[in-house]
Order: sequence, then C-alpha cells, then structure tokens
Amino acid sequence: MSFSLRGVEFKNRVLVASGTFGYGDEVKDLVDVNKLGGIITKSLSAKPRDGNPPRRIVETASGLLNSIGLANIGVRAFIEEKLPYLNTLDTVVLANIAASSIQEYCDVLAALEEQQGIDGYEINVSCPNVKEGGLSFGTDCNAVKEITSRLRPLTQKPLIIKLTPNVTRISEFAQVVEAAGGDAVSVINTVIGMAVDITTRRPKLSSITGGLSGPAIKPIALAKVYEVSHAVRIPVIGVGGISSSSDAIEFLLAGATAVQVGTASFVDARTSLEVIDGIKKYAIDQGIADVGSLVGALDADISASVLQSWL
Amino acid sequence: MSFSLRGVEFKNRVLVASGTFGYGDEVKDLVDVNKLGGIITKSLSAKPRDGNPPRRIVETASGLLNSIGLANIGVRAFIEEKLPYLNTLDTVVLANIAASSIQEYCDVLAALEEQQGIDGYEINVSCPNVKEGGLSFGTDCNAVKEITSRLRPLTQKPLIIKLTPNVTRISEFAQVVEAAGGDAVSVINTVIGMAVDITTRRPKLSSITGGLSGPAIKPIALAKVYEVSHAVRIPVIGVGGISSSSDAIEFLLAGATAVQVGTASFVDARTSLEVIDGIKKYAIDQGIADVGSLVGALDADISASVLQSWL
Amino acid sequence: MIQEVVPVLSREQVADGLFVLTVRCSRIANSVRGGQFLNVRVSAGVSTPLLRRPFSVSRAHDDSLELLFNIVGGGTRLLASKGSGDQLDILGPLGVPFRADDEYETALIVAGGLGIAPFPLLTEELLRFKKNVKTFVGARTTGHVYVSHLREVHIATDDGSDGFHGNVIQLLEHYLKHNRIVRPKIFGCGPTKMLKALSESSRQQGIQCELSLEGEMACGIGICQGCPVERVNGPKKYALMCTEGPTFNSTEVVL
Amino acid sequence: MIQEVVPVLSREQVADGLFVLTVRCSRIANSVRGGQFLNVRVSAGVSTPLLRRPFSVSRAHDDSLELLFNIVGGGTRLLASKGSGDQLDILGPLGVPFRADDEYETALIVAGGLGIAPFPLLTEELLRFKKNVKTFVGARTTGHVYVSHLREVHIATDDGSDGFHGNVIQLLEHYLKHNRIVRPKIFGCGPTKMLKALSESSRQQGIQCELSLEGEMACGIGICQGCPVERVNGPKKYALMCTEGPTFNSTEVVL
Ligand SMILES: Cc1cc2nc3c(=O)[nH]c(=O)nc-3n(C[C@H](O)[C@H](O)[C@H](O)COP(=O)(O)OP(=O)(O)OC[C@H]3O[C@@H](n4cnc5c(N)ncnc54)[C@H](O)[C@@H]3O)c2cc1C
Ligand SMILES: Cc1cc2nc3c(=O)[nH]c(=O)nc-3n(C[C@H](O)[C@H](O)[C@H](O)COP(=O)(O)OP(=O)(O)OC[C@H]3O[C@@H](n4cnc5c(N)ncnc54)[C@H](O)[C@@H]3O)c2cc1C
Ligand SMILES: Cc1cc2nc3c(=O)[nH]c(=O)nc-3n(C[C@H](O)[C@H](O)[C@H](O)COP(=O)(O)O)c2cc1C
Ligand SMILES: Cc1cc2nc3c(=O)[nH]c(=O)nc-3n(C[C@H](O)[C@H](O)[C@H](O)COP(=O)(O)O)c2cc1C
Ligand code: FES
Ligand code: FES
Repeated sequence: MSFSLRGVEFKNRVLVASGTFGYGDEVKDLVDVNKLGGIITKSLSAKPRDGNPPRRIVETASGLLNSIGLANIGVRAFIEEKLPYLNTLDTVVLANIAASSIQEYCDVLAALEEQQGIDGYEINVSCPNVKEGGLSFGTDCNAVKEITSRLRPLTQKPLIIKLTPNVTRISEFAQVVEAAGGDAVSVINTVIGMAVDITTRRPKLSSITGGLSGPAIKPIALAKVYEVSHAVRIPVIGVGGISSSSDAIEFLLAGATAVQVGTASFVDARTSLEVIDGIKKYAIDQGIADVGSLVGALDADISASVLQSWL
Repeated sequence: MSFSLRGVEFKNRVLVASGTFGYGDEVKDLVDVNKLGGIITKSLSAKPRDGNPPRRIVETASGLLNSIGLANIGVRAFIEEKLPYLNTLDTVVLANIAASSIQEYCDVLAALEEQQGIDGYEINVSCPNVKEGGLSFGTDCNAVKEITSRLRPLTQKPLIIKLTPNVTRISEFAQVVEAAGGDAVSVINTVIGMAVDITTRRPKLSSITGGLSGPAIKPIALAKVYEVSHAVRIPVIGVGGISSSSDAIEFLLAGATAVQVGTASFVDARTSLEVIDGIKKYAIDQGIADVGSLVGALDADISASVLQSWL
Repeated sequence: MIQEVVPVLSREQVADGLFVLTVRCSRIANSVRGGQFLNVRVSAGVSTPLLRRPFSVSRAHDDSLELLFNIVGGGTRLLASKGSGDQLDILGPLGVPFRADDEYETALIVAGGLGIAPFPLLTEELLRFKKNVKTFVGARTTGHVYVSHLREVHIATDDGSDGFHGNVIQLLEHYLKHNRIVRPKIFGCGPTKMLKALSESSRQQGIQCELSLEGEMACGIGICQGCPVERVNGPKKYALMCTEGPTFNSTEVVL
Repeated sequence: MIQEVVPVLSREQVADGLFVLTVRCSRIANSVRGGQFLNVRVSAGVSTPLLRRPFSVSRAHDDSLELLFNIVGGGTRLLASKGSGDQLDILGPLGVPFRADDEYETALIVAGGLGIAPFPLLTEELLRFKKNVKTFVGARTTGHVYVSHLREVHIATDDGSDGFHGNVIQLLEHYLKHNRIVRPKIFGCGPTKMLKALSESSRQQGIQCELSLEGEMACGIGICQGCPVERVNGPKKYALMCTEGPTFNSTEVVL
C-alpha cells in the first residue's frame, strides 16, 4: 500500500483532501487519523482570510457546490495553533498553500519551512492572481510554471501542484510542473459551477459561481487523471468524487499513484479509512501482492482516447 | 413564451437536444412534438456513421456518460427517410451537423439547404478535426471561427454553433462565433469523462473517455451559460442537465434565451412538455407577463463572479 | 408503446434474492409478447439511479404484468423495496418478441440464471401455437433455482446441488445426445458468455436458435443509440438491442 | 461527538406534515442538551441527497432521541419514510447548547413554525434549573400547531384559526405589554426573518435573547467552513454556525 515521494514515505495511498478535513484535529473523535496515508491541510494564506459571505454551500445532484473563499486562519495561527497537534501524528502532513501573488506563495512556504512537522507542500493554484486582474493562476500555464520554479529552490520536501480541471488541456499544465521541478500533481480541484434560486432570482452562492465537487465530478476527474498520467512521468494524485474503495481503484488504474478523499469526508468522516480497507480487500481478492502494481494498469489502447472521440 | 431567431419563430423556449430525441418520429406515440419549441436532430454527417463499438453508455452519479461516436444515418438517408415526417410537424426543426473536416460541414449544410423543412442549423463542433490529427474543432478557437465563417454565406437560416465546455474560456469561442456571423450559441455539449471497470481493469466505454451529461453537469452548464451570456450579444441556448422547469428557469435567469432538454428525455420522453408547462405556471405565479423578461434577469453583481473566486 | 404510471399489486420473494413484482397495466398486458420488455423508472424525482431499467415481462394476465428480477445494484434494490400501494412509471411493451410461430415443432428453452425471466410468457404462447416445450435451466446452486410456469424442466447447477452437475449448455448437449428431437428450435436467454456458448453449440448441431440479449440501455426506444449489437453482416454494422432486439437469431449477431 | 448507526424505534405523524422520529442512542441521549443537533445521513449508499441533514434534538429519554421535522425537500421526504426496523447513521451531539442556567428567572421561549423543535428538550432543562417557562408558538394555521412537552403555551396563527391572530412576535409583545415578567430571557428559534424581528424586538425591550439559527451545513463539525454567520464585531468576521452555534446571543450576530 505504501509509496514514497522525494523520500517521504506514505503508509498507504489514501490521503484526505485540502479543505475537507480541516487541520486534522476537528475529527479526532471520529477517525484514527494515524491510519491515513496523509493529511493535506486546508489551504493556508499569508494572512488569515474571512472567506466569502454566506451562502457558501449548495447541494446539487450528487454534488456539492462551494464558495468558501478559502477562509483560513493564516499561516501564523496555523503554526501556533494547529501544527503542534499535527506534529503528534504518525502520518504524512502536507501543507496546502493558497495565495494571490507568487510572492505570497513563496512567503507562506518559507514560513512553513522554518517549522518542524510539515512533510511537504501542495500548492493550490486555483486562486486569483491579483496582478492579472484576478485571473486564476491555475488557468495560465506560465503562471503555473513560474509558481513551481519559484517554489522549487525553497524546499527539499515534496512539492505537489494541485491542478484545476477548468482548462482545455490539463496535461500541458502537468508538463510545465514536471519541467519546473514539481514532484507530483494533484488532479483535480473543483469544477466551476453555479446554481440559481428561482424564487429570489439570485445566485445561490454569494460569489455567483463556485467549485463543484463530489460524486457528480468523478467521471471528469478520472478522465483528467488519465490524460495527465499519460503526459508526465511524475506521480499523479487523483482527487474528485471518490467515496468508496472502488472509486479509488478506478483512479489507481487510470494512472493515479495515490488518491485523496474530499467531499465524501463530510458525508462520513471515516470514508478514507473505509477506502484504505477496501483497497486492501480488493488486492487480496484479486491476488495482487503490491497495490502499486495497479497504478496505471488500465488495459486500454490509448489510441481510442480523448482526442479521437466524437461527443 | 415565444422567441425568434433570424426571423424564425419558436413557439416556446424549450427545445429537445441533439442526439436525445432521435429524428422526432421515434417518440411520437409518447409526446406531442408539435408542442415543443423546436426539435434538434441527431448530428448528421455526410456519410452514415456506424458509431463506436459497445459499450457506449455508462450511468454515473446523477449522470450519463456516452460515447455513441455520432452513429447516424447520414444526411442522404435523413433527407429521404426522416425529413418527410419532420416536414409534417408544426414546430421548428433544426438540423444538427457533425463533420471531420470543414468541407464536410459545408457539404452537409449545402445538401440540407436544397431541401424544404429545415428551419435552421446547429453545428456540433465537438468533433475530431482529421487534418489536425483528431484534435477537436471545438477546442480550437480558429477552427470554430473558420467553421462559422465558411458556413455563414451558405445559408440565410439561423446558424447556431454548439460549444463544448471542455475549454478554458468558453466565452472566447462564443465571441468568435458572434464575430463570424453566427446567430446564436448552444451551451453546452457534454463534458469529457471516464469510468473504469475495476474487475476487468478496462475502461467501461470502448472509446475510453466519453461525454458526461445529465443532472450531474447542470451546475457546470449554468456557469458556462452565465459566462457566455455576459460576453456576447447573440442569444445563448442553454443545455446541460435540465430535467425540470425550475432547472430551465435557472438557465433563463442566468442568460439563456431558450433551453434544450437532453438526457432527461431518456428518463421521461415527456420532460420537455413538463418543462414548458412548468415555466408557464411559474410565470403566472410570479406575475410575469413575458417569459422573455426572465432572460438574464439574474439579480447579481457580476464583479463577484468566476474569475474572482478562490476554489 | 405506452408510458404509464401503474400501481404495484404485490412483490414476492420467490427464491434466494429473486423477486416477482406484479403491476397492474391492462394495456400492456393485452398486447405484450414473450421476449418483450419494459423500461421501468425505479426512482421517481431523484437522479440516482438516473436511467430507467429494462426488465423482461415474465408473465401477463388479464390486466397485470409480472417482472422477475434479482438485486444486482441500486436500481434493482429500489425496485425490490416496492410493494402494494406504490406506483411505478413503466414504458412498454418494447423490443421485438421471440418468433414463437416459426417452422419447427419443439421449442428448447435454455435459460441461465435470471435468463428464465422472459420464458413463462413465451411458454404460454408456445403452447398456444401447439409447440412442444422443453426447458433447460442453469443456476449456480439449488437456492437460486426458480422454475414456476415453465414446461418439462431440466435443471443444471454449477455445484451439482440440484439436477445435472454442470452448466446448462452441457445439460442441453447431454439431453440432445440421448433424445431425438424432431425439428427443434432453441430459445436462449442468460449471461452473454452462456449465450455465446449456446450460439456455438446450436450452430454445431445445426439447430436454429434465437437469443434474448442483455446490455446497458438508456432510452429503450431507439433514440440514444446506446445499445449496439454487432451484426454478422448487413449494410449497418450495428443493430440496436432495444428496437431491433433484444431477441436476435443467433446467426445474425456477434456476441 | 459520536457517529453511530442507530435503530429507528418509531415514526409518527403528529400534525399536518409534521413528524416525530425516535431513534435509540443512549450515548447521545445521556449527554445532549437543548439547542444541540444531530447531523443525520438520510440516504445510505446513494449520492442523492448527498450531504447529511441537521436536525435539533427535540427530546431525549434514557436511551432514545426524538427528532421533530417536516418535509421540505428530498432529504426530509426520505427521513419521513423511515420507520421501526430501519437504521440511521447519526452524528452528534453537535453545536453549542442554549445557556439555560444564566442569570434570569423567566424563560420566554419563542418559536416560529418548526422552530419549536429544540424546545421540549430545553424546557426540561429549564425546569431542572427552576426557571419559569412561558412558551410562544407561531404557526401558519391551526393544523400546523404542535405544542407537546412545552410549558404555558401561547399560540399565534397567521390566519387566526388558533389563538392570537398575528405573528408570534406580535403575540410576545402583546403579552409583555400586559404582563410583568421579572428578569426574563428570550430563547428563539424559527425562520431567519422571524429571528431578525425577534432580535430587534428584544433589543428594544432590553431583554436578553438567545437564538438558534438555521442554514445550510455540509459537515456539521467545523471542517468545511460552509456555515458562516456574520458577527457583530470581533476579530473574526464570521462564526461557524455548526460549532460556534447554532445558538448565539442575539447581539453577537448579524442576521
Ligand atoms: C432487454 C433486457 C431485459 C432484461 N430483463 C431482466 C429481467 O427480466 N430480470 C432481471 O433481473 N434483469 C433483467 N435485465 C437486466 C436488468 O436490466 C439489470 O439487472 C438492471 O438494469 C440492473 O440495474 P441496477 O441499478 O440494479 O444495477 P446497476 O447498479 O446499474 O449495475 C449492477 C451490475 O449489473 C450490470 N448491469 C446493469 N445494467 C445491465 C443490463 N441492462 N444488462 C446486464 N447487466 C447490467 C452492471 O454492469 C453492473 O455490473 C434485462 C436487461 C435487458 C437489456
Ligand atoms: C442546526 C439546525 C437544526 C435544525 N433542526 C431542524 C429540526 O429540528 N427540524 C426540522 O424540520 N428542520 C431542522 N433544520 C432544517 C433542516 O436541516 C432542513 O429542513 C433539511 O436539511 C432540509 O433537507 P431536505 O433535503 O428535505 O431539503 P432540501 O431539498 O435540501 O431543501 C429544501 C428547502 O429547504 C431549504 N433548506 C435546506 N437545508 C436547510 C437548512 N439546513 N436550514 C434551512 N433551510 C434549509 C432549502 O434552501 C430549500 O429551500 C435544522 C437546521 C439546522 C441548521
Ligand atoms: C468545502 C470545500 C473546501 C475546499 N477547500 C479547498 C482548499 O482550501 N484548498 C484546495 O486546494 N482545495 C480545496 N477543496 C477542493 C478539494 O480538496 C478537492 O480537490 C475537490 O473537492 C474534489 O474532490 P472531492 O470531489 O472528493 O471533494 C475544497 C473542496 C470543498 C468541497
Ligand atoms: C446519448 C447522447 C447522444 C448525444 N448526441 C449528440 C449529437 O449527436 N450531437 C450533439 O451536438 N450533441 C449530442 N449530445 C449532447 C446533448 O445534445 C447535450 O448537449 C448534452 O447531453 C447536455 O445536455 P443534457 O445534460 O440535458 O443531456 C448527446 C448526448 C447524449 C447523452
Ligand atoms: S437504449 Fe437507446 S437506442 Fe437502445
Ligand atoms: S457545516 Fe461544515 S463548518 Fe459548519
């Protein structure tokens, strides 16, 4: 079940996704977090962020639309209030970083580098680039390249870039991350979506549009993981709609080295543990000694793929 | 309820989407098709297309993943076998055209122009451009522009381009359509997705990836309609996950001049009629004389929108 | 073809995980023929499961229809939770029925697992057409065997717990070796693997054979193009299972 | 906080569209306090509805809990279909309870519509703390009124079909004008509009007031940040309804 990334050992291939597991301490009554492959923190920015006004969440058909607006306590408070607890855990802790300028990404990472207990970084590039009038870094290949190459020299720990699906060819983004020295990519962040209240005639979310997650987007995430894993050699961490071990195995087969459980943790905080157990059971049932051998083991002829298909 | 496009009157704002209502004759026992705002045919290509091998459909969480491969009878057989029936109908008939070269788009449209009974065209650009190694026309702004400008002189009837959501900024595609003389855009075609059979370790679809439709994608479609309707002046026809009148009203408020019902017709062929009745009822309940006044009537400050949001 | 919201009259568990659901619908009951199916909306107003689910009509009475099914996923689980007092939105009768009234004398019905579903209705028709009917039923184990309303039943179980120890094709071949059947025709339904073997076996023995196929469907009425079956030859490469099947002559299709 | 799959003991319709669901769960029953809630998984194994649904604990017995709810959408419809023999995955007790043991003598409970839900449990506590309890309940019409396990109930209906003709705030103000209450404290729950009016009314009359708020929640345990409530002031702009509420002092929050 284990795998390693730039020398960091993950005890299994199931992590919990940023923003869906808090800072790990909120659920300790419910979940033995030490059993997880890793915890990815809520995105951290340089300063605390209040986040968006209500309404921030809307349930859609098999999905969750959110516009939290990256409400977070900021890197300083994280270090003081949350890191000590995370330090007591026997699992990999990845800090997720969000920012509105490249400098801010660097500052947050540098602040965390000074601390003990962070095993690596996941960079959320689905953030508005204030210099570019709020255009998302994540949809701009050059910005993603620059973020990766500016951060790379700042740390020897694993540097994972989390890609947005809201682009034409996500594999191009993965390729620039690879070229700039990123250790892995997480695929995918939420898909842009919207919901309208027909009674008030207003958008349901205060930010009009938000990010769609949950089972509804699983097929989309899987296609992106498949596309990316054929375009780069660095590991792909699959995320999007995973709520069961069979979902997770789909991602492994499609090319993910590991997976993250997101929205499903809201439905049942123990989902990630069930996914871990389910993968183990599948491996036994199928006579597989090494779960790693499932990664990318899809039996398919890529020539029948994405770009060929008529929609 | 009515609206018009380049002189063609639609009796209401609810059409049935291409590929989800056949050629109109298959469901005549179940649905009074004359009550529809319009029928959009299955995509027609120059030659008949067999379509993809099985398996072509997979149900996902609140969604349908398909890789029909544009199986269709071809424009000749359509003219001989299907058009006579469509000619008897008292509703707008739009022919949807698919092709693997720009010339093929032109040929099919020209062949249809010689016939009576076609009121306009919807162009499916989610097709592989054989010249470009199978890259989808729909993800290439220049290709969409060229398709529109090559087709425009060939007809005086409404020319609608159906856009794919699988791009970074769909509004740019709508803008080139507008500039090249397109009368409207349909937003959206299916979203690329995938599903894996973990027992056989093979993709569930023969084409590996396919197009996701149904309630799962409604939030995505709505966000795209909202984005496009703020970027162009030509009408936007909303499609994606509509299964009820309240869904349809969300699209109208977000900026759609009309809507299409797709996958929901498979669940209940009468959905489109229920949507029409439901919109009428909503208008009465809300004291709205003209359903057209709902179009784009969303009470929202666009500055809070897409590009600003942190995901 | 009609679409109607009909009352569920009863639901009964008739064998291990095997259910019979009876609904009232005289319009379909009066016209349906063996091999045809309904497309059933198992969830109303909810998007999971999204699509209708196809089920053979297993029996038809004056004004009611029986479906025979087992639980394999979310849709059938929901269906199994229905009972008297519930309603069901059904679409049917759909598909091409078995050609019961051909040139032959003895109908050899061959069913694997849930493949028995269409045969009680077909058997009634066959008897009306004065055919001899012999039925061969394969199941995993004895608890799964359900053979009501079938004629002259021969059973095979994979574990030998009931009848012949082996699969239903072996049972059929064994039977044909030891019995002379005049002008037979095979009617088969079951898992694709079994139908493939049955098709091959019938070809070798020179017996005509009609199969009812199974596979995913979205619309059930020929509009989605989602249910292709490869043809052996013919101008079109694929037939649609829902409108040109689900019954096919075994020589027509590639399984 | 625990998560447990518990048996449903009963479901009863107690008024027009109003249901009481009783589940067995001694661990929560022993510790829950008035104003706290459960996050309930109404659908198991299906993705619609996807999220848990929050419900106040309405009463607690030795080993059982009562929820009081009406059907407003898919989740509550599913919940209303549960009954004895079913199981329910619940998470709780969640949230900050009402501060029942403050400095005051008379508790004025003010509930609009389903806002009565948390008050039977609170009433028990209040009586334990030897408070006077007076209850003001507003409903649309008489069929919607359900006042079991409340104390000294005054009713207002919008249509005048029961009790005071008007809304519950008017009823309360009317009551306070005509009765001298010593050291009162208001406990309110109901639609946000009503709570806004109640907050304003209590401010004007100088009565301390605690409100239980309602709004969308995803996790219910402080991890999703999906349930912000604007604070009047303080270093953080928003409080989380699920972990810092759902009960708030009316002067703390902007409605
Ligand atoms: C013409 C026709 C007639 C049928 N008649 C009967 C019948 O009389 N009784 C009966 O029990 N079943 C019958 N089936 C199969 C039945 O439709 C499926 O079992 C049902 O759709 C499964 O739905 P689900 O939601 O429970 O399972 P899902 O969750 O959709 O799937 C569970 C498993 O079943 C497989 N499956 C799903 N749909 C089908 C399908 N259409 N055919 C084969 N495998 C499928 C899936 O691949 C998956 O492995 C028939 C199918 C067809 C096409
Ligand atoms: C702390 C708390 C305690 C609650 N206690 C109770 C209770 O004891 N009894 C009770 O009947 N209800 C209670 N509610 C409200 C209850 O959670 C909602 O009615 C329920 O979630 C609706 O689910 P649904 O799937 O039926 O409706 P949906 O289909 O989700 O929504 C139907 C309508 O209800 C609205 N709605 C959905 N969720 C909420 C919500 N959380 N709060 C307010 N409106 C909502 C939607 O905007 C929509 O208009 C409580 C809510 C909270 C936050
Ligand atoms: C409420 C919510 C908050 C999230 N917050 C963050 C975040 O702070 N940083 C981040 O990179 N991703 C965030 N995400 C995205 C998830 O980590 C994940 O990429 C996405 O939800 C898709 O996975 P899922 O479908 O399993 O939830 C958030 C998702 C949700 C639903
Ligand atoms: C089975 C199927 C076949 C389709 N065929 C076509 C097609 O031939 N041409 C086309 O432009 N769109 C086609 N579409 C896309 C639909 O017209 C529609 O854009 C899409 O499904 C989203 O809408 P929906 O969610 O309401 O289905 C097809 C969709 C489905 C599900
Ligand atoms: S199921 Fe739609 S065409 Fe057969
Ligand atoms: S509901 Fe998730 S933080 Fe409150």
